[in-house]
Amino acid sequence: MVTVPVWLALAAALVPLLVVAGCALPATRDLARRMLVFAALPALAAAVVVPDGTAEIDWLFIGTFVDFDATGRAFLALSGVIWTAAALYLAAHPPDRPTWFSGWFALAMAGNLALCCVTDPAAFYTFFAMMALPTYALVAHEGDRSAGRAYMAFTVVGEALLVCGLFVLGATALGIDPGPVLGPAGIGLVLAAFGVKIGALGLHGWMPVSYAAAPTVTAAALAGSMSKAGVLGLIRFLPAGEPTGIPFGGPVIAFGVAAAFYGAVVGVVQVKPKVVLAYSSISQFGLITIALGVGLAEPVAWLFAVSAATVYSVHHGLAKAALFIGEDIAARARRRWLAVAGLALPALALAGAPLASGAVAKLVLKETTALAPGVWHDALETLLPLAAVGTTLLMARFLYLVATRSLSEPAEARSEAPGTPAILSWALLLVAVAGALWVWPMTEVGYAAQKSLDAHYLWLAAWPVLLGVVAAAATWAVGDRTRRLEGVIPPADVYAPLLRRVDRAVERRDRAVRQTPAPQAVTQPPATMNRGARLLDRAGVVENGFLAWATAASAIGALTVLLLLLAARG
Amino acid sequence: MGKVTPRSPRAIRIAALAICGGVGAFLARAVLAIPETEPGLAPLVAANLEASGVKNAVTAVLLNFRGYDTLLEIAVLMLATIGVLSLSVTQSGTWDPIAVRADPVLSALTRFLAPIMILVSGYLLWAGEHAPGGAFQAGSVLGAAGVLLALSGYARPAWLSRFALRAAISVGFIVFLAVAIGEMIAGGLLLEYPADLAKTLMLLVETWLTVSIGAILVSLFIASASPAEELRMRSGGDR
Amino acid sequence: MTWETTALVAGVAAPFLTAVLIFALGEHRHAARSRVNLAGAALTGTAVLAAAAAALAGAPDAYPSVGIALLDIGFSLRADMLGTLFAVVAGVLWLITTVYAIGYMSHASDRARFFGFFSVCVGSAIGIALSANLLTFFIFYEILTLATYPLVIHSGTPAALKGGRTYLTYALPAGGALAVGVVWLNLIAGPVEFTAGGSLDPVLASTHAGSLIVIFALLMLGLGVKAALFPLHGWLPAAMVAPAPVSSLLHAVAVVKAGVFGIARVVLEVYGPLGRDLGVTQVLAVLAGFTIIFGSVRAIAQDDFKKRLAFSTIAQLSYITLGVALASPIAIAGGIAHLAHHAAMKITMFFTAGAVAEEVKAYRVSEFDGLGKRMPLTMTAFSLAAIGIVGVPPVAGFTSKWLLGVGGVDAGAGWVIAVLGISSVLNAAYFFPIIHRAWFRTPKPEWAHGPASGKPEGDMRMIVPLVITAAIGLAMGVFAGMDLSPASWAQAIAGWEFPW
Amino acid sequence: MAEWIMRQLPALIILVPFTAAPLAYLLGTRFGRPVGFISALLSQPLAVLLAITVMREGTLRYEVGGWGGPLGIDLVADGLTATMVLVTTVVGLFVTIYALGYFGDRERYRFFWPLWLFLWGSLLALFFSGDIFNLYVCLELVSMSAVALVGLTLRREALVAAMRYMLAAILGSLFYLFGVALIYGAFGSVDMQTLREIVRADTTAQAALALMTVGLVLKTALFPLHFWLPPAHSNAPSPVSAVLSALVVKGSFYILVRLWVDVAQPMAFPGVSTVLGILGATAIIWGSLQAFRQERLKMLVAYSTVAQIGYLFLMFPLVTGGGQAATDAWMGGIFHAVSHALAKSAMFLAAGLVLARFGHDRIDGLAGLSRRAPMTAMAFGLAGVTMMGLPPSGGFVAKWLLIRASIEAGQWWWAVIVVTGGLLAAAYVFRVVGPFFSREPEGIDDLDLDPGRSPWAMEGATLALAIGALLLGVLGQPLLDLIMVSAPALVAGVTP
Amino acid sequence: MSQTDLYTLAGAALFIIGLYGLMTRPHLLHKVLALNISSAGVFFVLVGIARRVPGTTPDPLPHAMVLTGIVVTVSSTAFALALAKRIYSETGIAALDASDVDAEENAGG
Repeated sequence: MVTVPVWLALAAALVPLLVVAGCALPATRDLARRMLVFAALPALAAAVVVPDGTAEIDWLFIGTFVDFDATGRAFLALSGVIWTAAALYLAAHPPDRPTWFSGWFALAMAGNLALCCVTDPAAFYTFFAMMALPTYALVAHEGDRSAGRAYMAFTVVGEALLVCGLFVLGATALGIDPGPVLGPAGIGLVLAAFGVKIGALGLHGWMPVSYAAAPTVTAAALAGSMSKAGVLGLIRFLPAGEPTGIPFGGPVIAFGVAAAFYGAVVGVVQVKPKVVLAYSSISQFGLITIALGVGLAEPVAWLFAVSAATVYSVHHGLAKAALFIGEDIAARARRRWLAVAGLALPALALAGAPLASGAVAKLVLKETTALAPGVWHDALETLLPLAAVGTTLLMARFLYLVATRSLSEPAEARSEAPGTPAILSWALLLVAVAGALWVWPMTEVGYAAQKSLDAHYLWLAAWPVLLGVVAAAATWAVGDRTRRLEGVIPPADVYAPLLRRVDRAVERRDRAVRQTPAPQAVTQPPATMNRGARLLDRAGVVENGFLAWATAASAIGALTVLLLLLAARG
Repeated sequence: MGKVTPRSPRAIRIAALAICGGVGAFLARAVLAIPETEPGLAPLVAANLEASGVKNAVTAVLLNFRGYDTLLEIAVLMLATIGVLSLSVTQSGTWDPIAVRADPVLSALTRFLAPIMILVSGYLLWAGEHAPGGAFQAGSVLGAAGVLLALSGYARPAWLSRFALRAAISVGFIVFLAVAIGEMIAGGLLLEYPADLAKTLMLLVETWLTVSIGAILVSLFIASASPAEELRMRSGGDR
Repeated sequence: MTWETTALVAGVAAPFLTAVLIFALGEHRHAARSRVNLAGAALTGTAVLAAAAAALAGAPDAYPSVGIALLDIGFSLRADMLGTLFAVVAGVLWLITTVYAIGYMSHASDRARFFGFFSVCVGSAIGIALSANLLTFFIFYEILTLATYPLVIHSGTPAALKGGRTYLTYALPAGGALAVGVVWLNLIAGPVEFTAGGSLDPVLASTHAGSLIVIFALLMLGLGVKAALFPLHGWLPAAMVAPAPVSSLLHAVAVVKAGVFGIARVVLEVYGPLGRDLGVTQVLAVLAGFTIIFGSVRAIAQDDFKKRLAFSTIAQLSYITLGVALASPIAIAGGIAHLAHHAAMKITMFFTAGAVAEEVKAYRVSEFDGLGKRMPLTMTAFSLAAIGIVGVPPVAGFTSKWLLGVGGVDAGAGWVIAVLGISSVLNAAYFFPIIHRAWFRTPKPEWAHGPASGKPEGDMRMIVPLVITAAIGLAMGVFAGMDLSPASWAQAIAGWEFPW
Repeated sequence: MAEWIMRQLPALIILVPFTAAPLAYLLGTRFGRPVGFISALLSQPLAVLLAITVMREGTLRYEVGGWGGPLGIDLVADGLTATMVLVTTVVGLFVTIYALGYFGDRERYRFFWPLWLFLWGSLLALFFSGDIFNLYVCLELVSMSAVALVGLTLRREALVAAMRYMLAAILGSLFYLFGVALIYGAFGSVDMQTLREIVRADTTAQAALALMTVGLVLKTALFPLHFWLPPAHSNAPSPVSAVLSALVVKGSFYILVRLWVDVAQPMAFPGVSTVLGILGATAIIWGSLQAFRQERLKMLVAYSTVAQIGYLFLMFPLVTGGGQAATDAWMGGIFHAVSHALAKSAMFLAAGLVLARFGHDRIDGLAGLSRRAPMTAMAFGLAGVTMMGLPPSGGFVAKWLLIRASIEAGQWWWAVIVVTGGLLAAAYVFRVVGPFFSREPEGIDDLDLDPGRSPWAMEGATLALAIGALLLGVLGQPLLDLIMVSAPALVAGVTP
Repeated sequence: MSQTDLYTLAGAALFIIGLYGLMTRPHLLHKVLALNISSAGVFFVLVGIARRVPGTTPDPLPHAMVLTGIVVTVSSTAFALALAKRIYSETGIAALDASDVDAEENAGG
């Protein structure tokens, strides 16, 4: 039996680049766009067939390490599914300038898939950038420059932070001791950098606006797969079970918790379904952050944390993608109730209702938080369920908005009925959400899945959801009084004023530039030159003195006397 | 056109006086310090006088020991002549005629004096070998004769562009060079007179020098005479 | 004369001979001149590549060299790894630029003068690269200074003449300082041959510390002008009045790189460890760091495209200076690699500037809206180069930045990381808007449907070169790990440069 | 034959032009030109032969008349002499070629050839002379032929300039002669070789040295005694200007060096070297400033000569200390004289071409020269490189040595002067060269771009000189070695 | 005060007189003559040097120098005079600097 070489994973992951090339050449455009649907399949296949292992490709970049393990496999598989689904949907409902869009789409896809296969900082950063920057085109495609700018600003800063952090890690990887200051700084930078990608609290400003402004497929890919790259990054580059990470543990957990609730609170008052989803992402990533924080604080818990983060990412990614796609389908669907019913599945899953992937994921998460040090242990015991309540509320709010959109949105928004591929992609995602974690080949997942079925855990999973549903129902019943709360917090909450100011500034500068005429090259000579000229003239007068015979002769005589004097002295 | 001021402003004169006084003082000091006993080269010259081929020490130095100086000196003379000629040509490159008043007395005198002067110059030339005299004295007398001829209209500026006069001007220097080079070809060094031929060769050189010097003096006179006339025409008798 | 030394001499002599021939051909024989020029460039390229091969064969202690006696130092050339890297960059890019220039100048006047002096500039740049000692270096350095002048003021407009004057007022005093420095150093240390790891006797650090510091200052004063080190950078934006090929090859590669290359030679191969012991390289590094930030900030404000590129160049050059000034082999490798990387990327951008100016008469960033539709190939190439400068992988710019950053950690200089991070953001701030305008803004109506039907987007003699250079820039990043890539080459050099 | 030439070499070198001169006069214009050209060609191999011989066998001594000093006069050729002879011969050749085209066979310039050949010969005689009185005669020959050449055009300015020059020159010679007389009075000899051994500090002799120095400084036009140079050099016909600036001033400078560094060194008295150095420095700065403010090209070039002469005099304060500094200063000073000779003659010849082409030499009227007369513009520019002392050029090598010398001697201020002078030179050179490239005033574009009126030979000669000056910057080492051949003890202390 | 000193001092004096004249007399003719006086002074010095050792035959070398010097001086004087003359004929002024010309005479002339 032939063994599949490991580097094949990377090769497979980069197949979408062919589509990029195809889109660039006029001749092959249409073919390339048709092939886009299959672009991620090789990667999926690789996720299945390529065995664990490492391979060095020394000629690529500054030497590249392909390292294929359970984690990478999981993320590769996730990304493969999400991108395929997104591509399917794209095939059904292409935006305007489809080739243009497909090119960037494929490029981001390639980056996202490829970064799952490498572990050395430089290569990871390379693919990370290959994913993150083209996404700008995907986000801003429908012409919302403000959102695009927000995305780009955060991304660029994130990339900068990341590269700085990776410098330190890269040096460490070469056996250089970064020292007492740079070492921690590196970890901090990496946390912050990937924090941007996963919309960690304080770095989340781009997420709501981008999700809201982006076409559905972009949002799905972003939320489902690309932001997960941040999680993978954290897994890859945080100090795995090393003491250096311990001091970061506490703060990270705190941030996670804060994000979990902040996202829920700010999310429920939003009026756009996609924004609600964005805030749910923020809060969900908070949970993942908690897991990783525990892993940092408690080196022994690192492996648990990794699998927790992985599993939760897969679960959340699939669910979130399903929600975004479903939201759009619902907008187009004739029989909307059916769509809403479909949406309920991922919504419940996210909330962590029993029998859904969420329950399993949360269980794995709990395994980790159980190892949390000191006060955190008990705190998390109580906080996680509450977070689940929050999530439930968010989902309820989301479903409510989707269901009642007709009241708020004009009908022509549902331009054309959802195409077959769109339905197909949604179905694929729903199936994945429902089934993925049950068939997952990781032992701890399987174990967790088992466990999630016995009564104790069923109840544990169920009550926050029930509580949330009740609360949601209550608010709905109260009705008008709560209506007032809608939209009190704008998307991008604390960042909203800043973004607005930046937008205005840019507008102003553009206008200014448009008005200023081309600069004139010729300039007047400065006054100093005139003074110089005057001095020169004076020098000229003096020189004329020298040229006069009398002066000259006297000079001769004077020099004679001087030299004769010297002669007489010497 | 303006008259040139007789002398510079007082300030300059005072400065000049001071400077010259200073220089003078130092020079006096210097010349007074000249050692009284330094014999110079006199003994050396005396010792080599025999070999020089002439009896007069000064002539020996001039023509033999330091003949090279003399060679260059002739060059200076010829150079000056060419310079004067170049300065006295008109823009067209020729010479204006001298306005000569026909003067019967002068021409008669000339006819009588010229041959005598030529004779005298011949004597001076021959005398130079043992007594003070020689080519320059002879040449100047010859030149004087030429000037007389010019004044009485026998010699014309047109001559200046004639090959004959050019030849007369340069023959002295050319012969001198020829002798010098000849000696080199003969196996000696520059101006190294073979002992036996020294006297003859020097006489040869001296003779032709006399001719040249005469010719030079004449042409100097003619040449520098002409533009003055031209000027007098133009500038209406300015002093 | 072995083939190595032949290649060595040919590499330097060929451009000068080309210049002579071009001058001799006169103004009107355009075809002949182009042929001569291309032949000369091709010959030069081959020769420097051969020289590089020779260097590789001889490295690190048996470099082929050739020279004649002059001022008890000698006028001598040597093919070493560091030198040939720069020589190859200059030589190969010259060939490409020649093609470009022939296209660009196809309507200009005084072409004989232009191409003649252009060849002289390239020749002296290669001479600088292959100089074996400071005297030889200085000679070529000053030839370069002078030969650039006629190119800067080529258009002959008052503005151009003014730019030329500005250029000279910076360059000539710098030359003076350099001269004094070199003479003085030569006095203290005897004939200074470039030697990996520094050629100064460590004893001098104790005996002549003061003088050596002053000399270093003088040398940096002299080299800093061409390297556009703050505050000696003022001439570069002013020199942008020059025709595009000049800005491209000279003000992005040959001239400015000559400065930083000289700094590299002095810091690495003359002072070596002494630089660190005397504390001068640290100062240099900080100055470079400041220049990086300064240049990037100034670039953001520029609406004139070439000016923006110029300030970007100012910043980027200091990456190289910073690299060699940091006491770390990795950083040195980064700096040296950037010598080649920045060359490929920045020349692409100036090519773009020229092509755009010629084709659609757009000179200011604010006129670029939707240009990507009108000149897709050009703007693709430009965008690649731009993200490379920003430091986005896999374009070469990232590779050198990566080495620099890691090197900074290695040298224990955390601030370097900060500088790199900040500059990345700033670079993005002045390049991404251009890309955005070109690709994401709605084009003028006449551009909306791309280049006129059936016609190329511009003179192909200009488009093809810039596509090639962009591809080179990309390739140098993607295949950085390959044995003969600039990055690997630089790492090899750094290995010898940094034995201490 | 061969060994005969070897034996007679110094005499032959002098005799070639001295024989040609009277012939050129005798045969008149039509034959004057070929005579001049042939003698110029003949001199080349002889000069090269001399250089090689001196390089191989050291000092050459030729006893005129076979007497030998002190009774007779010796021609002596050491490294310095050979160098000066070589540069005189080479510059002479190109000036001759240029002059062939410049004067053509116009009758009124018939006297150029004899005068020029006399000048040439007397310069060579001067460099060879081993006798201080003979030097006086040579000086007079040089001065008078030079003055005559200045006045050749018979233009008013030229005549007045010539007069000025004449008076200065004669006065200088007289000062020198007075010195010679006193020297003879003190030591009873005028033969350098003899004097070298017997001179000692002595009231008379030192006064003599002072007088000679003043005379020679006057003839060399060192600031502030430069009053005669700018008008003379700028109003002379261009080939003459070239020779005056390139060679004639170097003649008196050569004697000065001979005295102070070589023959009279034992009785040199303190202070003078400093005075000369300071005057030199002032000349550099002042001359450059004046050059910068000139309106006419030839005036600018003439003042540039005033400035460049200053560098020669920086040599004196630097040699006094002896040691390596002295060696460098010596080589630097002489080498500067050589490279300046080449470059400056190129500049004047270029200026002459400009005059011939435009009928004027107003600097502001030179716009676009680089297209109307590329070779001329190129020649001027390349010559400018040497003036600025930038590599690769003889000027660079010279300045390098001077800077090194001043650092060695611990007199760094001279180095500052040298660098500043270079920058000022750049200022006035580019003031001329800049407009070459400008297209102002409008309409220059539609000027005909034909290669130009001036015969290629003239442009070629000009360019050749400029390139020669340039090549010295890279291939100058042999010349430096030649300069050091049997150099005076003071500067030969350390051989490079 | 020996005979030599007498001659040499006289020579020095003549030299100075000539120098003074050269400095203060604007007219070209005067200048040329002044130079002649100075050279005469130098020749005096030489002659004085020639016979300073009493009793011995006079030293011929200075005499030779004087003779050569005279010829040279004569030549240069001739040339200088021709030059001055030509200047006068071209410009009407026998002086170097315009400042050496009387203004009021200008008006009359």
